[in-house]
Amino acid sequence: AGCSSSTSGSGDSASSKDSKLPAVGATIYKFDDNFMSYVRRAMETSAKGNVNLMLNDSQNDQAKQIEQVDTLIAKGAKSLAINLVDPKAAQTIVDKAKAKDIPVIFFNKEPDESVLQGYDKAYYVGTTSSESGVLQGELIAKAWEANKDKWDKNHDGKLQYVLLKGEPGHPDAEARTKYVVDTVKSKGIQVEQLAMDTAMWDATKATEKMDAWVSKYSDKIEFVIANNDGMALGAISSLEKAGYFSGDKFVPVVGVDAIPEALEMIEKGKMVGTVLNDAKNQGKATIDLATNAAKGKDVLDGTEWKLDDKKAVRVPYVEITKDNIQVGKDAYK
Amino acid sequence: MSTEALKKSGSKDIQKSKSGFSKWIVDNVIYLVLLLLVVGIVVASPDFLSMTNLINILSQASSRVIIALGVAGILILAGTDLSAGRMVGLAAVVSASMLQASDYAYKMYPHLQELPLFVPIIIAMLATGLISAISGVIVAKFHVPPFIATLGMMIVVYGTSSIYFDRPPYGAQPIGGLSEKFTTFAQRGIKLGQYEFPYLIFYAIIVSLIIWVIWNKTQLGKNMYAIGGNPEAAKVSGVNVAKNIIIIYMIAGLLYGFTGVLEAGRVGSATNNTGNMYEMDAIAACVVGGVSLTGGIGTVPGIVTGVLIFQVINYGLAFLGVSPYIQFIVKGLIIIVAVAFDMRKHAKKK
Amino acid sequence: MSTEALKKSGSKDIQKSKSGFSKWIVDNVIYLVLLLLVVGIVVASPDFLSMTNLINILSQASSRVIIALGVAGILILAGTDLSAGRMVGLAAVVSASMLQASDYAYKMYPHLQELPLFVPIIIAMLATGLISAISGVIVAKFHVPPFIATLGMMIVVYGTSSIYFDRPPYGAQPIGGLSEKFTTFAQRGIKLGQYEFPYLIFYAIIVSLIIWVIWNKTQLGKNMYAIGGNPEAAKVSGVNVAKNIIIIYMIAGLLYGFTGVLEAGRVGSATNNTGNMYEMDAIAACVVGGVSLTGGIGTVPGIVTGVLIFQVINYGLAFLGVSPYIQFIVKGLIIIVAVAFDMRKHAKKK
Amino acid sequence: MTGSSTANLLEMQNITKRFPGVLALDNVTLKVKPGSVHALMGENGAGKSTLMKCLFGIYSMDEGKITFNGNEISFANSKQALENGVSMVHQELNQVRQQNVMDNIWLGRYPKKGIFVDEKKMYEDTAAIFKSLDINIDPRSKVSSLSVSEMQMVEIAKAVSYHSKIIVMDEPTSSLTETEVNHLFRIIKRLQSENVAIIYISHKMEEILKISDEVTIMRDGQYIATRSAKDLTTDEIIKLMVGRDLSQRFPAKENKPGDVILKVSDLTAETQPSFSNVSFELKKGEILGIAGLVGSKRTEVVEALFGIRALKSGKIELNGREVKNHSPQHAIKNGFALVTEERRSTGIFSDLSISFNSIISNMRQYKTKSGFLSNKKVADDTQWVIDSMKVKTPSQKTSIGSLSGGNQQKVIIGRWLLTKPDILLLDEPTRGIDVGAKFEIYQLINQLAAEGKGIIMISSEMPELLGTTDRILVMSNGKAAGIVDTKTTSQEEIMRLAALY
Ligand SMILES: Nc1ncnc2c1ncn2[C@@H]1O[C@H](COP(=O)(O)OP(=O)(O)OP(=O)(O)O)[C@@H](O)[C@H]1O
Ligand SMILES: Nc1ncnc2c1ncn2[C@@H]1O[C@H](COP(=O)(O)OP(=O)(O)OP(=O)(O)O)[C@@H](O)[C@H]1O
Ligand SMILES: OC[C@H]1O[C@@H](O)[C@H](O)[C@@H](O)[C@H]1O
Ligand SMILES: [Mg+2]
Ligand SMILES: [Mg+2]
Repeated sequence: AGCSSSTSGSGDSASSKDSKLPAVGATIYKFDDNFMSYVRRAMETSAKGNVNLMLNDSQNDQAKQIEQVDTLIAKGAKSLAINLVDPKAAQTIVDKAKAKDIPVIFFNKEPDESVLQGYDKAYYVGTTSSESGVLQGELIAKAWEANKDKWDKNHDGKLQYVLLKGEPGHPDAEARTKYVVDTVKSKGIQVEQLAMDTAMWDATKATEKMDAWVSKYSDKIEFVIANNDGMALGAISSLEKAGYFSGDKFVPVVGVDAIPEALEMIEKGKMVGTVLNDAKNQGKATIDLATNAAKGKDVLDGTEWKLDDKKAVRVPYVEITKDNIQVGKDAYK
Repeated sequence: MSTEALKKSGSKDIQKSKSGFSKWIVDNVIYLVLLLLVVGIVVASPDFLSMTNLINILSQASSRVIIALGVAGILILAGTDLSAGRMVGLAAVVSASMLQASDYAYKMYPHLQELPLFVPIIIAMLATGLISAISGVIVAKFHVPPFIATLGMMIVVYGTSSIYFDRPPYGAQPIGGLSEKFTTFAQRGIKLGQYEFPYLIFYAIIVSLIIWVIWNKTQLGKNMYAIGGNPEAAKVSGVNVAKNIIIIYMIAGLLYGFTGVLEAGRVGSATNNTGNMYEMDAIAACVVGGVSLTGGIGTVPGIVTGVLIFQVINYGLAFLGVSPYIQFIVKGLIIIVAVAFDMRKHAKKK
Repeated sequence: MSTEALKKSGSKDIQKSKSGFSKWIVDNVIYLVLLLLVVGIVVASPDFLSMTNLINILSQASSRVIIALGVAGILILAGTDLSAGRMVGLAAVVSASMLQASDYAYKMYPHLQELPLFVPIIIAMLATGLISAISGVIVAKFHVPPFIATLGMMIVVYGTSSIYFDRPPYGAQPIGGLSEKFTTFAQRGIKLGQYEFPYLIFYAIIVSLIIWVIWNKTQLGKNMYAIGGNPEAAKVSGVNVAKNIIIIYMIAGLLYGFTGVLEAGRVGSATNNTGNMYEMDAIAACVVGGVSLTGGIGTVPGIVTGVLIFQVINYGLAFLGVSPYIQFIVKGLIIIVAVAFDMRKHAKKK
Repeated sequence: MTGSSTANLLEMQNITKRFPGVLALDNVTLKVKPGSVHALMGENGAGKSTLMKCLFGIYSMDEGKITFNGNEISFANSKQALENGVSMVHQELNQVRQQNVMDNIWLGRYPKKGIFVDEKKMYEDTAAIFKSLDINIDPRSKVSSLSVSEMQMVEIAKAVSYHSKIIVMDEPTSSLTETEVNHLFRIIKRLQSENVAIIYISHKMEEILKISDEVTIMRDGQYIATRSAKDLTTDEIIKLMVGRDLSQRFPAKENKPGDVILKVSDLTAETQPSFSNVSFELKKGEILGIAGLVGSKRTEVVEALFGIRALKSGKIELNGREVKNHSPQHAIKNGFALVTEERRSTGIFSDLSISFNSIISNMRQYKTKSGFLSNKKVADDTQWVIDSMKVKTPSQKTSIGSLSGGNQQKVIIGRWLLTKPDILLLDEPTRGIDVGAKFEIYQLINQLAAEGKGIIMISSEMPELLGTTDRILVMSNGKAAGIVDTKTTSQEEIMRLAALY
């Protein structure tokens, strides 16, 4: 079964045959990122028959991505679809594209506005990094208000939380960490941070940090906030070991990404909620714009997408709880 | 000079026992380091001293002990293994994909029956055992330096497990929804009074014992030390150097495979990034535990202690709530200082 | 066999020239590997053969050559350096933070005047030079194995650059908005006809020349080879082993610093993750380029070729449009095979 | 120790040096006159090298006083020693093999032109030194391409090139041939005429008596005596060294060669230049010596017999049956054993215990039915090696690297005897070993031959070959120049054959 993926893993082998089609050069910041793998799939689906999509894996290394852009330009890409590793590096890519008059569609990670304004053929498709934090915060606030009497174990009216952070310096990790707490506070809920530590997006590391926190704070922990679902799952596995989620021992856990495993946990009541990034539409919009650009048409030509004043097509995040779990599941259809 | 002359010397006994004791200290400094670390953390936070923390640390150390023992065999051969972490990832992905609960909605093999636990475990271990044996062949027969052979293998294995992992219908999603017998195997334990001692700890103890026996009581073990100590001499002494190297790599691969299975089960899911960089921690723990990177030297208790030192640092700093960045700095410094002390045992007295 | 005996042998000239040629091939197999790779890619895709691709490959190889030459000095000492990548990151963050355009909105130092280009470059290089010299002291004076000393340093440096990077007013944000003179320095080049040859290439050439001179024409260089080849011999011949080790580490640090500056400028931004794992590629390129991990052996042209081989593989596979996961597998295999061929030069024929 | 102390160039007084668990030097005294050759003698492990390393700044002594040239000194490192007129030829070859000859000679003191090393001066100076010493080696050739004896000569030239007032030579002749030894002696005489003092360490009695003015003898880390060489005989030296009489150098032969067990015909190595068309026979209970100049490929012949070196053609018959040893494992199975020439690089496992070093070739014997090794059998066999080889060691667990060379060699021989070989190949088995140990090893060889084993022994020491063997195969430039009967041959005949091709 593994073999079939070698072609579907990259739209590229198809590309060499379709060399009459206009070429779109694309970079994904990290190929096996669980969310980006969906965006990629949506891109491949949309690209089929329309453009020759050349996909690259930037392996979470901005320098590598810059080099891939050079390669794509050398290979004659008519437009670029760039999922930045590091959003501040957008200018360098724009400079390269501008020199050859190639349009650039940034997607998923947003460059500074000034960069988009500085090149008439630069656009953005995606969300705002902060939005996932905001939505996660709203989700927490709603759930807390509804269950305060049970969940505020020490009845001090304050929400005592531990936070599992992604890789320090990663724009998503930074934004989520900041906005989730800000949002909860902005809803008038008092919070107290018991512990925060990085688990580098990694479930195993999350389990181990959680082991230590459970041992140290035990029932003082009233909420577990994770920058992504992977770490949330890791935390759950530690909590289960400590006897949570059986009987009436419970602590609410939230994540971001809405990966299938997390949906399952939400259904089982072991997770309170997560935030879905709409992969399908991000991928589709990216290819729609890039295709038009490659063909020299107006980027919105024949599509229903709209640009906001920042030359961006916004694909919203959706918060997922047990109530709208089907929305999450549909994303994997 | 000789022992005779020593016997002649008057105050020989005192001298001997004194140098004996200080030598003992110097030779066993890593155990002291471990002790000091624990004492340091306890002083900073007295509630560190609890059974729960002890169990946590031991169980976290367990899978690391197993991978470290695999890596250690190769280090003792004067080799190295950069592919260990990626092998763990491969085994994690393979075993998890075959051990998803039958009612889980996002199964990688939707039509796969639930298999007996041991089948996927064996498959995963055979896969990594075989791949690692190939590394061994590359090292032993084609004389590629282990650094390069295993670096190349690391990249190949990562590519392979990514292809296995990232494919329709669900793409690069963590492989979760593991069957209960799997999570029980890796997450549960033996209840003794109010505490549950995870099976993991027992797996680690059993593996350590087996490896101890192999290293100390079998021809393979002796040959391993001989090859690591002086490969030319080993060859002349009639050791089949290539064969033994390949077997040691294969054993390492089996251990990586087992580690991968445990990691998937322990965390409850697996991705192609599971195990990434574990080899670095494993090698470092081995060196802290007294394994010589130039080969020929290393003991099971030393390695276990090395792993424990790392785990006490990791767990202790998180427990103390040290800020993440400072954790990095402190951890780096402790490693250097611990080994600097340990090095005094090799310091040639001038 | 002694030279006398050789002189005695009758058909010496023919024999010599014959074995001379095949020996030449064997000794220079890496250059052939490079050639073969290029030929292979060209056969697969004839339009690979273009000036643009050549320039791209050379400029991509440039900063990698510089870090590789730093690492290589330490490898020749029979050491290793795992901290190189994190040092690159530190220098990138430090230099970028001091070279943001004066009108950029999110400056780390809002009130900092625009500095002359060389000031931040020097500061960044001094920082990494100093830190690397400390690694050298730990290795030379405290006899900590280089693997551990630099592993510890890698972690410490990452913590340090994270602290530097992640702070008010903007927190852990990539440092962007670099001043134009900085990006010009790292991104522009010399126009010759229709092509622009990036300055990067010239920096790499200049650094290579300087290092070549140091290694081959100065006492420091000869001492480096001697210490790597036989530290005891160096010591009893009156070489100040510790001092020379520390200087070589310091030079490596300066080169990492320069690489970091170039990376920041080339990418147009820097984060604490810049340079992560660069040391692995650098060490691998050195080994492919003929540097011996057991010390004492390595040449500048070999290392440059090693880096080029890696870059041709990376660029070529991407250019051919090989699927990313398959790229890993192919890359891993090429590394192993290339080195396996190269190893025949050391194969003792018996 | 008469004569005013001012006449001495070097005085080392009451030197004591301890290593963990070992008192290596116990109150040792050494006085050396300017322009004299002062021999330092003692059994393996007597402390000769340690004493010299204390002088040279490699070790720091625990107690004692060193006066050199009228000043009290204590060198902190070798650099200071070299700068102050003391240089040393080390017992273990200390060279950077990857570099060339002149890089090695000037290591630590390269001539400079500005900031660069002055390669031209380096070449010329090296060439000049070699010329003055009559050494014929290209200063630009890589050390790794030199023969062991050439490396040794380079080391000697290097020591001379410091223009020191005193040169320590720690077993400089261990891998030199007769002619090269004479060459070295000419160099020493010249240095002496320039008022340079030499401290000369060697186990070769003839050399000592021939070259030295005074002899200091050590035993077990202690100073025994200093005598004028004129007043000494070999027997007296031996007596002082071992503390008892050792009336003859070679034990009486008791072996009786029987039928042919090994027949070697027309052996030619695969990779040339090497040996070609070598034929000989070995009888049961016979000791067959192999003589030849260094580089005459004696080592390669025994390596080929043992399966380490590939053959192009030829036939090896054991007890009338052809055997093909493709690897040491095959060879061992067929009853061969090889004690290699380079103990450090192909013999010992330096960090590992004596026990480990004893049993490594014989592992199969210790497997119990369960497949594990039997501790008891291992311990018994180790003890057998220690007892029957008379290995001086504190325990079975001691690492072999901390034993003296002679004791290491005994363990290696013991290792091979445990495999109960029919054919024992010995390559320079007594190199660097003191008289007492040598005698024991000769006895052993004799006894093994008497038990019916076939023994082949390569040696560069003519008296040894003449004193122990039954017949001698003389190699010359890769060819068998002839086989002589030990009882009827002479040194001259062997020399003539060795130079035949
Ligand atoms: N670095 C060391 N550490 C521990 N013991 C040592 C060390 N160097 C020497 N010894 C011990 O000191 C004693 C004297 O050794 P030394 O090498 O000086 O003997 P030697 O007279 O030179 O012998 P040989 O003739 O074999 O060279 C021996 O018992 C040896 O094992
Ligand atoms: N072609 C060669 N290149 C480099 N070194 C060599 C070469 N041939 C021989 N040597 C080395 O020179 C030394 C002499 O060995 P060789 O086998 O030629 O002569 P030998 O008569 O066996 O010497 P010995 O008397 O020392 O046993 C050995 O250490 C060997 O490794
Ligand atoms: O960089 C890796 C991270 O990227 C985030 O966008 C995602 O939410 C995380 O789950 C993790 O994959
Ligand atoms: Mg509360
Ligand atoms: Mg000695």
